[in-house]
Amino acid sequence: MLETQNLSLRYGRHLALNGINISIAEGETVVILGANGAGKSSLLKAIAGLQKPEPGSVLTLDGTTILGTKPHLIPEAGIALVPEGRGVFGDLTVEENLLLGANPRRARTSEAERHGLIYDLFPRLAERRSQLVRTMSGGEQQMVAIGRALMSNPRFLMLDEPSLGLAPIVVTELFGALKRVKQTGVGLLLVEQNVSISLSISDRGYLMEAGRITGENSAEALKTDPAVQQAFLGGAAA
Amino acid sequence: QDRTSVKIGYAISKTGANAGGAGITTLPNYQLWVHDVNEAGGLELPDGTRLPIEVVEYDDRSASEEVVRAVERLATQDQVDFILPPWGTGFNLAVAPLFDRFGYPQLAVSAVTDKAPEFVERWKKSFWLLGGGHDYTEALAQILNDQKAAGTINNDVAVISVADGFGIDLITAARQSFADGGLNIVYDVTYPVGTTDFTPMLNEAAASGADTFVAFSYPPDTFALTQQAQVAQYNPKVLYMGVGVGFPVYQANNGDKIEGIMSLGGIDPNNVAVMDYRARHTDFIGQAPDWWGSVVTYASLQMLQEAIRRQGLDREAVSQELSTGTFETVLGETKLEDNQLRTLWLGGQWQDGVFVAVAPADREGAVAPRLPKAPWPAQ
Amino acid sequence: MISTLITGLVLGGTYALVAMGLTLQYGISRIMNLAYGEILIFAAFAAFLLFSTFGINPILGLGIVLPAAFACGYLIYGVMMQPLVTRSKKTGTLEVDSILATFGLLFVIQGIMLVTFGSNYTSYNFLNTGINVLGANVAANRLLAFALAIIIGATLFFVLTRTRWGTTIRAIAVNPDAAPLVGIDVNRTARFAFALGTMLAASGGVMISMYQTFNASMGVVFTMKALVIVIMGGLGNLMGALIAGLLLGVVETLVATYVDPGLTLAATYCLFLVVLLWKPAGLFGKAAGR
Amino acid sequence: MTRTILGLMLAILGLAALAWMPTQLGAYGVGLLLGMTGYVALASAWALFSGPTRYVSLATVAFFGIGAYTVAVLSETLPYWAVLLVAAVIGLAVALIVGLATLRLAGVYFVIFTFGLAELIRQLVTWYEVNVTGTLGRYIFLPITAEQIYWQLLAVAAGTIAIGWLISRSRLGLALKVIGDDETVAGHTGINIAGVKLALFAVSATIITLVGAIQAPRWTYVEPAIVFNPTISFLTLIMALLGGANRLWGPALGAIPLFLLFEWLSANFPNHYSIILGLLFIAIVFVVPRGVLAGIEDGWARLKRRGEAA
Amino acid sequence: MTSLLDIQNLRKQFGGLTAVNDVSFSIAEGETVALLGPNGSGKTTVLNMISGALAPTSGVIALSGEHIAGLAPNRIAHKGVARTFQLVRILPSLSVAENVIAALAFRPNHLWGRAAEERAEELLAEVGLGGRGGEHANDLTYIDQKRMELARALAAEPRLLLLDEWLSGLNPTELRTGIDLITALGQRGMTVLLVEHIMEAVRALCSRTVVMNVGTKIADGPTADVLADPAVISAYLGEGHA
Ligand SMILES: Nc1ncnc2c1ncn2[C@@H]1O[C@H](COP(=O)(O)OP(=O)(O)OP(=O)(O)O)[C@@H](O)[C@H]1O
Ligand SMILES: Nc1ncnc2c1ncn2[C@@H]1O[C@H](COP(=O)(O)OP(=O)(O)OP(=O)(O)O)[C@@H](O)[C@H]1O
Ligand SMILES: [Mg+2]
Ligand SMILES: [Mg+2]
Repeated sequence: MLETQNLSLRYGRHLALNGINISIAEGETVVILGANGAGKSSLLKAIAGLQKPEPGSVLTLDGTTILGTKPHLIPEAGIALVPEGRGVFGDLTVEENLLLGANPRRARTSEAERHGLIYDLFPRLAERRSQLVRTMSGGEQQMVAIGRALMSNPRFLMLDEPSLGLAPIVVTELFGALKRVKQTGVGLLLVEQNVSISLSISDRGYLMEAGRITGENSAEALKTDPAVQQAFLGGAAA
Repeated sequence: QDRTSVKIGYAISKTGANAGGAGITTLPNYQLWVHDVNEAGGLELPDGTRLPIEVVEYDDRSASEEVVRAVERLATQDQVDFILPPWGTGFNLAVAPLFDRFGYPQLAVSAVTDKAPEFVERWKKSFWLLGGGHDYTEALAQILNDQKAAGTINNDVAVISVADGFGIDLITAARQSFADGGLNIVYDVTYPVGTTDFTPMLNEAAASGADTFVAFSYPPDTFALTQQAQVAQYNPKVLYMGVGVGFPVYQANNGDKIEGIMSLGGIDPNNVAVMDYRARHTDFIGQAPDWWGSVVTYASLQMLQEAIRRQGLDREAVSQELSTGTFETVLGETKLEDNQLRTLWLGGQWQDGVFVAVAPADREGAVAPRLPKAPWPAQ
Repeated sequence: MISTLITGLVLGGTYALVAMGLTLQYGISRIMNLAYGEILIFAAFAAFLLFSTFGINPILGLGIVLPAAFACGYLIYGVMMQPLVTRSKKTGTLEVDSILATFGLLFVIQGIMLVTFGSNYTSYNFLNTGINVLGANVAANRLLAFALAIIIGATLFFVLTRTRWGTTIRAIAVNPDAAPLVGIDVNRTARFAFALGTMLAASGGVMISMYQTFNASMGVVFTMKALVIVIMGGLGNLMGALIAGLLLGVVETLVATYVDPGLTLAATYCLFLVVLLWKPAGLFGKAAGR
Repeated sequence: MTRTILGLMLAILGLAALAWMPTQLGAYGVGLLLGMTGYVALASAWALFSGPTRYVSLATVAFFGIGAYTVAVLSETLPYWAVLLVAAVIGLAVALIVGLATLRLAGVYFVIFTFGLAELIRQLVTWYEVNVTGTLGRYIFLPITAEQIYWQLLAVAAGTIAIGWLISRSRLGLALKVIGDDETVAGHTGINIAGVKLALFAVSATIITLVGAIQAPRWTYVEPAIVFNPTISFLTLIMALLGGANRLWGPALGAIPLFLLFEWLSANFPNHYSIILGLLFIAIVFVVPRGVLAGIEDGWARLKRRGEAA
Repeated sequence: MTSLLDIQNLRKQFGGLTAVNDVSFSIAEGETVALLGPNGSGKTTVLNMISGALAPTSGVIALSGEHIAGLAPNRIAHKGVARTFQLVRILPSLSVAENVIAALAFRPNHLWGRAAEERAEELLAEVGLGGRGGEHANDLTYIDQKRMELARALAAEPRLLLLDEWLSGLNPTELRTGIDLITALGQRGMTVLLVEHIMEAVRALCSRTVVMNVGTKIADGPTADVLADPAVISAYLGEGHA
């Protein structure tokens, strides 16, 4: 169980997160919906240890606090992040990026197996094993970022807008793949603008607005919630 | 007058590219001299009183702009009584107009230049004590011709020179002197400052068949040449190198392998004053002086000291005295001709651990050169 | 011709040895270390002192100097560089800051050396015996430096490109922000790389002290030579540094033998400039990018 | 508008005061002013190009040396003003060639390229002198006093800062900032990157050449090791960076205190100069992270805020 | 309708990889055309060649009949091509207004001083950043940076506007505003070539669509037809989207 209580984050004077309470159980998929600038990415970064929350915040994994853990130890604890803007190692090859993904000790045992899994998920990566990631297309880089995160054998995988810039067919495949990942018992925390498809694989969802959680419900309920319809699915979905 | 000391100032390269040279030939002698004088109660003035020396020293950081400004500072800000010259030909020239303008005598030691007569014309209070390139190369040509006549060596000479003021001055002079002496330069190249690998040049010199190898080199080059010539088993019958052969570290590093190596300078081993000076220097500084410029530097200071004793602190009078007077120094009786020191040892050779003077051969105290130089000991 | 080539390669070995540490420090820890040459000279003095005072020969001396250098590098990074690196996350001024700070460090180390060792030229003789390699007489000490360069170069290259650990080191060079995401402790790794670079600098210093005259003011010469080689080879690329170093050595020797020794340095700089004009990111560099 | 005029008048007044100063000072004072002004000019000229584009150049001494050497070669044959002109033209020509060649380089590759270039020029001049003219040192016996050199340098420094001011208000200034931020964007917004860089590099290099030419008569004796001393490049760079290369007065505000610091330290601590200087340097980097001028501005802003709050 | 952009047999090779392989298409004056294709099919590379960021290996790019292939980006910009970038590129040390002025000041009939400031403000208002010209570009949110980038592109008064996934990352509400903005541009007669993965936007904006796969063109025609093309479905859209 990954859980935050009263999690707040400040950039200078700007309070980007204001008392966030969320939780994800093992094997559960949770989506966070919110407008641009609502603080979704900030939340993921805070959990990944990349930003330091305000005093009084609580962040626990299976009941033990992981707040203040150095960011490089977070993957070791089983939490992986696919960040906004991908964060790949541009001057390294695909293969090397994946190798690095398995850098945390917990990932070493199942490394070879995962390699295969990822190449199955993204055959394009298998074709381009030794290409420098910097020279790949935007979508290809996104695949590398997700593949790398999966290499770390995470218990919880956080994805920040994974479908950004991906071709529709890849998005479909990706979410198919995420479904499979989910079935292996990994908890997914998803931030997506592509609301309909993300709700389709999620169990629950949170609504976020200006740094606060303003709603929480099952995915089924959210799909039909008029407020969500209005704000995120809009007439455009029709 | 309520004067309590004589202020003597100098700017010297304590850091930067020139520090290595200044730290051997110039600075230790300034320090030793000040120590000696103050030990004896100070500088003696014509009225017999003695005033201690107060030193004002600056680091010119091996930059000409700095040395120029430091001398200005000494003259106008600190208003020292006398200024000792910096190290190096270029720097001595850079400050010469200032010494002249502010009326200070300039006893330039670490400057080798054939233009000294011209400079004396231009700057009446400048003194040039280490001779010009021609002096040294003519002396060398003389030695080589003697050896050639004795059948020790052939007519061919291989010369390399460092592309810096010193090297160029000497190689230019050498071309002339050697040609005049009927010697044939078969290999003649100039290498840039900072060269560390001389193997190609040594190989070419060896291949040229010359019995004489001359390098107008700077200390790091001289050290490297010595090592690399051994590695290459290059054994010219005459091995003559530039600055550095007389440095204490040279002897320390190479032990008896230096036997027979020749260079500029040298001393008369029977001159007690020099040997005594060397002992005091070693004692006080913690290292021996070099065998060429050091003793001249010290002598120049003694001249200054004596001139002050005779004429007081009037710089005009002191300069006049330096120009015309005769002085007793560690070099023996010393008198300048046309503001230049002409009684110099122009060539020396390591013999039994002492760098003895071999040229000019007709000067009293000169030792006969031992040539050909023995090959490097087998490795 | 063969012997000229060999002489050149051996000379190049020295250059490569000197450059490899810098490529680690700059390429990986992103510290443009202007005090690099001073550290090298310091090690040279240390080797000299061990040899002349305690009679420890420089090769054994490596056993003392290298760990000490590693520790120094570790310390320097921790005390001086780490705060700058942390700060630069906000300001993005690491390059300028590291230039200015290491420029200060240069003076400090140089000053300490001047005070302790004086400004005199220092040199000693060790292993200065000729060894015949395919007809060329090569000094044993230089040959040793060459061998060391090749061994260090090859080992490090292998480690950096073929092992996970090496890949983590390169990863922090490529994208330090993303490194924590894969469990890399950026500070520790950068610090380690910097210390390793310092150690390589020291090994270069010890080797050079065996056959080259040095003094306290000479560090800059080595820093600049190393920078030229590092840049020519391609930033952060060990193989590049090795090959560029060897290349410069060979070119220098060829020019000295067949053209004019007066043009050796001109030739090396010329080669350097031409290489950059032809490949703006060095021989093995990835395409230009700032 | 009135502020501009006021500023202009203040600048002229200041300049007049500076020009008058030598009459009140001894030779050493003039020497100090001269050296300082020389570095103000060098650092400001350096920052003209390197500040906004972030192309850190170590070729300063190449141009400085070219200027000085031109004077050394021509001082006997041409009138002084013509020598300066020739020096400037040579500097400009070399800058254009170099500029064209280096346009593809970026970042540290450019830095070290320019360093290599300076060394190459020095080697070639040396080689030429040794092999062709057969001398190495040259003498400059020009009847120019330190005061005169100072005035010329003052004019150059003032001119440089004026050029910097004009550029910063012009489209060229904006173009430079854009290039410094992102060259790709610069190209796509229609900026002729090569042209802008080349123009600025040429202006900056020509000024540096002039500074070298003007300062040369101070040394009497000139040789490549003296006038192509890489320390000059490093000092210029450090001064500009320390003051803040991106601001009009930054380089000057870096050059003046640093120069005086050097002088004070070397006079008072000749033996521990290096250590103290180094430690000070490190301290400065830690205390004023973004350059002296930015530091002053920050402090000023804080004061003002406090004043407003009170 | 005359064609504004003509591309013939365009080709780009990166070492052994042919990223764009003999692509030809043209765009008429005033048209809004979509360029679609799977990730890595070469769309951005095509935009890069049109705007001059990359030189083609071979082929012809003509703007109103004038050949522009291989020209420097600034020359092409002056001929009336402006673009945005797949990953936004802002000028971080400049203010928002200056980011836009940068384009105004270097277009052929350039604006400077007062005039430029006023025009920049207008353009910023047009993209929804009215009154925010004084802020630091760095402080804008991602979406606002994208807006600013569009204003900068518009400032050049382009004849041809290239948008590389300009709408990606927007939530549905924002997407609608974005679509409206581009529609308005089209109605003013601007020619737009856009690369997008959001089919809604493509359907709403583009009368015509070109599809690439592995560097080659596989479809070109009215959007509705192209999106129903089995080849496009299997290569790009996937069955679910049909
Ligand atoms: N490093 C930072 N410094 C200052 N402010 C920041 C920083 N990162 C984010 N912010 C601000 O915090 C707020 C929340 O940003 P965040 O990136 O978390 O939003 P988001 O919901 O992920 O939006 P988007 O959908 O655009 O990615 C925004 O107003 C943003 O401007
Ligand atoms: N500089 C480069 N060097 C080598 N390969 C490159 C380079 N730039 C692009 N490529 C390759 O060319 C192909 C086309 O890339 P491009 O960026 O044009 O794709 P795209 O169609 O824009 O994809 P996406 O929708 O993912 O952005 C990709 O396979 C990419 O890896
Ligand atoms: Mg976000
Ligand atoms: Mg793309």
